[in-house]
Amino acid sequence: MVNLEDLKKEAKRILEEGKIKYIIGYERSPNGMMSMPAFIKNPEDAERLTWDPSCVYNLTRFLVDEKRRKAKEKKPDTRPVAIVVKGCDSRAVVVLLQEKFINREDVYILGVSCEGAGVVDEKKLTEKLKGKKADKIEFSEKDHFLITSDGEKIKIPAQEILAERCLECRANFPVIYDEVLGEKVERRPEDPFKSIERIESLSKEERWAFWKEQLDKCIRCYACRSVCPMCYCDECVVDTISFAVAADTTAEEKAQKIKWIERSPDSSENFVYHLVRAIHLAGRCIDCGECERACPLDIPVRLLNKKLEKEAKELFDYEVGFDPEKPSLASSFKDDDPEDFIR
Amino acid sequence: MQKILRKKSFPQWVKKLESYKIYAPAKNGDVWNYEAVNHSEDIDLDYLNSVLSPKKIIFPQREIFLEFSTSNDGNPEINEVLPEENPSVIFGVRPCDAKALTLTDSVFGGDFDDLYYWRRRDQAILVGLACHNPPSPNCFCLSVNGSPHSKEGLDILMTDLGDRYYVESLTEKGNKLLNLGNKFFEEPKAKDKKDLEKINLASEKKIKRRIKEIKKIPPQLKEMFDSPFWDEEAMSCIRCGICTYLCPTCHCFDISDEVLSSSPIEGKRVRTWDTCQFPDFTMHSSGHNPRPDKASRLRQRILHKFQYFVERYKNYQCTGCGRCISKCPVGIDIIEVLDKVRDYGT
Amino acid sequence: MKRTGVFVCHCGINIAGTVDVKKVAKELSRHPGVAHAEEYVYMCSDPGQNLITEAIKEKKLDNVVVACCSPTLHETTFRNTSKEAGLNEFQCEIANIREQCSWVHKDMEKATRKAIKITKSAVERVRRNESLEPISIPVTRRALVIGGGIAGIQSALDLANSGYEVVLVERSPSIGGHMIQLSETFPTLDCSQCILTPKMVEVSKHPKIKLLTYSEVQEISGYVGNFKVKILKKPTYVDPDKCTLCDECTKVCPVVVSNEFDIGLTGRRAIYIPFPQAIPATYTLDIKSCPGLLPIACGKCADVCEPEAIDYDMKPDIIEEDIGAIIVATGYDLYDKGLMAEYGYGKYLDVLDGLQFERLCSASGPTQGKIIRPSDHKEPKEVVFIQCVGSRDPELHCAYCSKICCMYTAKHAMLYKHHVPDGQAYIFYIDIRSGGKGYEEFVQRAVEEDGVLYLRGKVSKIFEDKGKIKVWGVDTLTGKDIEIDADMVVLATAMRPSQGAGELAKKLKIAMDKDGFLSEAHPKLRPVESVTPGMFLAGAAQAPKDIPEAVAQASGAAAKAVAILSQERLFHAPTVAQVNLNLCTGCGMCVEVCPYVSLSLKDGKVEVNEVLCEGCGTCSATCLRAAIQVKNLTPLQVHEMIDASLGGR
Amino acid sequence: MADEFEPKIVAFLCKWCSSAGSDLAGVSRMQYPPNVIPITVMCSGSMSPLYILSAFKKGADGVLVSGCHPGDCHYIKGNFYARRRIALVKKLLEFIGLEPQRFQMSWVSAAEGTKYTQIIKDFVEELKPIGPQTKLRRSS
Repeated sequence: MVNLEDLKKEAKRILEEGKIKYIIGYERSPNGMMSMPAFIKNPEDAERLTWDPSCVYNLTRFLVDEKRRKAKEKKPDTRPVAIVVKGCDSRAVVVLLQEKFINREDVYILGVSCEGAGVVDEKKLTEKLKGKKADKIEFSEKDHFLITSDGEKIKIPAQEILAERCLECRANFPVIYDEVLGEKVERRPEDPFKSIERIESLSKEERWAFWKEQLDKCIRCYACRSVCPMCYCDECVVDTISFAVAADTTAEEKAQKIKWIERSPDSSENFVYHLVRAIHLAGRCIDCGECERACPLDIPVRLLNKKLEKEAKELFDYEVGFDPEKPSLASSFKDDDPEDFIR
Repeated sequence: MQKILRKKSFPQWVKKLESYKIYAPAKNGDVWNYEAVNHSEDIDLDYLNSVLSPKKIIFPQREIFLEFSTSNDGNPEINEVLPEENPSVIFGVRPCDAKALTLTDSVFGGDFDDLYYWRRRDQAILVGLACHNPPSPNCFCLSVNGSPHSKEGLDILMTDLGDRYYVESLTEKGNKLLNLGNKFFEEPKAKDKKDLEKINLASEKKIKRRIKEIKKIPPQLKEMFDSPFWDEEAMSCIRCGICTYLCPTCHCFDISDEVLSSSPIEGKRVRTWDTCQFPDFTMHSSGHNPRPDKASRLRQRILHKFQYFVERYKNYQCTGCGRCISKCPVGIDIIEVLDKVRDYGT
Repeated sequence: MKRTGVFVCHCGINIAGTVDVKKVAKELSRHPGVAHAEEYVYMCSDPGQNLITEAIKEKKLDNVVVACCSPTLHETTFRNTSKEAGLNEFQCEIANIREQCSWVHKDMEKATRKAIKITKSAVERVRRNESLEPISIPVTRRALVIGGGIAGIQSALDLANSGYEVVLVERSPSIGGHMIQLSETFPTLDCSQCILTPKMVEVSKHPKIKLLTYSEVQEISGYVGNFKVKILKKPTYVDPDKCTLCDECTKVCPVVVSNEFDIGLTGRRAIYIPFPQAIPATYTLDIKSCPGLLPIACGKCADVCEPEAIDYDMKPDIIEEDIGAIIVATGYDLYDKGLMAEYGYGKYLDVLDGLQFERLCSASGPTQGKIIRPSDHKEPKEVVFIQCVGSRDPELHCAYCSKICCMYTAKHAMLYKHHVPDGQAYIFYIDIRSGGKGYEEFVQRAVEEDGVLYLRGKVSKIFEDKGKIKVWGVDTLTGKDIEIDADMVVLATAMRPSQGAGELAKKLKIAMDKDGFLSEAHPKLRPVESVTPGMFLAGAAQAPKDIPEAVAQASGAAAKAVAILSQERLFHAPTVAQVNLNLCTGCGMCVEVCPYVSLSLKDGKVEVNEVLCEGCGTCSATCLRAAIQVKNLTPLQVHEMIDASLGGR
Repeated sequence: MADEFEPKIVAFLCKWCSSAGSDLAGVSRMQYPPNVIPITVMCSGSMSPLYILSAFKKGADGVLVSGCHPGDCHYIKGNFYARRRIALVKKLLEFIGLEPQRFQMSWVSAAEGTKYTQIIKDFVEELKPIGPQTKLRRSS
């Protein structure tokens, strides 16, 4: 079990040593039981850090911000940033390294074990508590969460309120770290692609009806894109204007911006946006599920990524985010990649 | 005009409104939203609040301004497209969302009337539903000149009294609607009025969240434009558009040409929602972006709502619906931010 | 908006018979940006081209589309026409409405509609074309040949005789390669040394050839026409100019090691000459076998060297060369003996590989051409030859056929019979592959005239028994088990790429196939070119091959190199990749997929070497940030072409 | 009687094999339906998934991507990357319920005019019964 005091102590130590710029971690929200991202600069603030099953966020998203900020600074502080990562998040770090977006020496990785469980699905928990307000949620003995609600403590089997992606997780322990807290607890999902198989088993028209209903809801707030640590492009296919403008860019070059997708939330545009997003993340998505969690309209966008994760595994034996030295899915091939679909 | 409507008579009243297009909250999965209703029995007013406010009906996310094409002789053809003349009734509007429309009214009205907005707005009759329980744990309408039973912006306010609704018509439009279902309404008795008062009082007490001393905030914000405060606060912002797209008072938009075919030319000029939270919102074609980072964009959102809008329209551009707090993927809480603003430097 | 001209060709009735060309021109004249559209019976004729020229001038056209036959036929014609009229050649695009339209359809209305879309699509493309000039590169008119075997020698001589300077680099102390080890060559039974040594001498005497033996390519940079090569010259500790070949040094050298030239059948000293006809004719002190120079442990050789040719202080030298074209002829090695334990190789002295048997047969070999057993120096009376040892064995060894073993085994058996007429030669084989001029006749001669016994089947076991080597096998034709008490067994082991070829290939950035042989650019049409422009392949480095094939490929490679070196400047198509540095994040995925090594990362951004880029666009589809695209077929152009192809009814 | 549905197909052909193969079909005067508008790209490896989605959005009833046979790519290995990328796009499109017939890939060499002709004939025949593609088409 992760001893929270150890995490705070380690955080305090590295901040005091002055070798770390700041720590990206979790802290308790003043409202409700969910945690929120914390950015800790001062050693005395290390006390604020927390680690519990409400730490759903994939904080590696903030490494992207850090890189952008640093690029703008005239005299950048080149010290590494420390980051608290779960198993899944650590794989995002691996992909960022693989894509040379960050350097290993720029990040100090504080891994935390998911204790063989994972993080909660806030909606499932709300339903479970039937209107009662949870104040606190903690890891308990094996496979259980301990919830404090109105001063009362309730033990709930983790399986019942775990986020869906945690139920399908194959890496609930950090794969890369400088320091790790907690023990590695093996928990093999029975079926890592259960959520996908549910959709796959539908008929073609049922699948279409499902996705049509879901994607027609999209309001294109781009929270799914914005929350994703892999969506770090400076210019996105859905941006309305070219960001690649320099002093000498001509009007003609500016006109080169292609409108692949209109910003109207129409069916075709929503579909193409979500399909492009999925393809863009093929071989890069580590299934942190943040896109789906962030969606204000509950669109199961994660399933599109998960589908391609499944195909990458089955067709090309490719697994994302375990080896930063490996070539990416899209920049490699095997002579015997399947081609039975080709005429 | 004040009336009582038995709950079982509600669908019958709605049925009388067949000349109107009817909107009401509808559930899709776990998500409530305002949708067009075909059968009066389908209306379910037992809901908390919708993800998107009824703003989306008056000010749709995409609106066609005009259509253009090349005719057979090669000359351009342009046709203006206006919203249909179609009177509508929106049921189940929460007081905060109704108040929000009075705020967008000032933006789309004033010196220049936005034809598209007003054509929909003028034809819409807003039937409100007072909040018994706060629809969201993050409701804070009381802090921003609102209340769970506010009548502002509504044509009719309904209050659930258990087996019946207390129905109060507030405008001519509202009266007309009640008259259409005249026979279903009863006159309120003293008990009804007493029940109403009790419920209104209780519902106010249930709202837990407050912005304290909100009056101090606008002048304080004025001093904080260049403060490093915004950098700190925006650290966790991910620059998505949730807070603004879900906000009932946000009203920014973009106008663009959607080309369906370049040969022969065929397309539409459309208005779509836009948000100050997207980096391309303020991006100039020169490449300069006056709001280049998350901090300046978060600041814009707060300042627009609690300084600029107040200066111009003497009102907060916020009705305390709590959507931006509940749906923020990283837990940014506008109440917390404003609390810190008020106490900043003290 | 740019002014586009559209010219629709009737091609007699070839197009006009199925496509309403007048309608195409009329429709296109209404297309946005089209300032001029006309049709004519033969656009490629002089009057047709004149129409284009005049229209360009009179209507002040910025670009033109010619709707006609396939671009493979007249793209150059019309680009030249446009150029003569003052446009950049890339301001002309072809709409293929013949091969891809009029010739494959009969319905005039539908074909016309399709032709209109194809032409509009070309208009949308050409309007967004950049004006480009061919990329011009200067050429260093010198060649580098890596490997001094027969292939390398042939390439070097061909290049030198064409008048170009050649640097020939050989890793070992002498050129000659494996061919100099051979006794006679099939199918003529010429003496191998007799035909090779004149060529070796020619190399050493040729004024245009700079021979660097005992040297290895260490580093290479640059690109076609402009390579910079660093070559490490290892110290031989003997000054070849002073050495008189008196051989006194070897007499006093106390060290005896296995002689590579005789594949261990004999020994040599630490100071040695690889073989009498070695080029350069000089001695080499093998530092690995010498008892030591730092400090000098023995010093006997220097003591006896009268001309004082031995210099213990000789240092490695790095030689830098500017090179225009490179030929890689690194040859082959035989399959590693250690891997063939099942045949008793290395365990029994009388089990030999093919090259050892060549040395036994050779007049200059350890036995002066007498075939005797290494174990007891007796003449073997029963000799078993086994083919496909390590070849054609995908499970355990090499999947491929080593190609030459059938022939040299026949030769070995024949040579044996010539030396030992009363002996018996058996050959175990899978098939006989004797494709080649005079090859089949040669195998027949071995069977019919020399009585060689061919047994179709595999050998299951070899073991020593009472001074004999027992060979157990099966004759799959008769189904009988066979047991031979052999005096000697000769294994036709597989050919492998020579040791170190892989490392060299990495330095040169030449691709290797799954077996480690160097990959040609195209298996049929570009068999002597590597994928990297300016680098060519010769000999067994590319695939197992016999001498005439190696020589032919070597000459072919030389001719390809001459095609570069004969130019003062090279021109390269300018439709290459370009990077938008603002969008590039330096992930390097494009670098990984580029088939031409034309991309590299510099300061966290990708950089295009325009000379190496062939414009395939794989980088562009791989890039996650749309930061790289190929000029004149950009995503925007494709986007507009899709639009034009689908727009309208 | 209503006109028979004529599917609109966009075919992305690599310049060196498939486009040359379609030229050969022309030279040999083979006949196939005129429903396909060819767009020549340099290599199937340059096919961005956006091109495919864009074609469907702009109203294509079918999209074909055709490249050189494995090992024959003019650019050595572009078609191997295409094969991987296209496989994923195809799986994804099927996952959201697009008819699998609508998106196809083929290997057509410069010598395979007959094969190209057959592929187009089959493609058109397979699309006719399933009608217009409306799922991804821009409608308003």
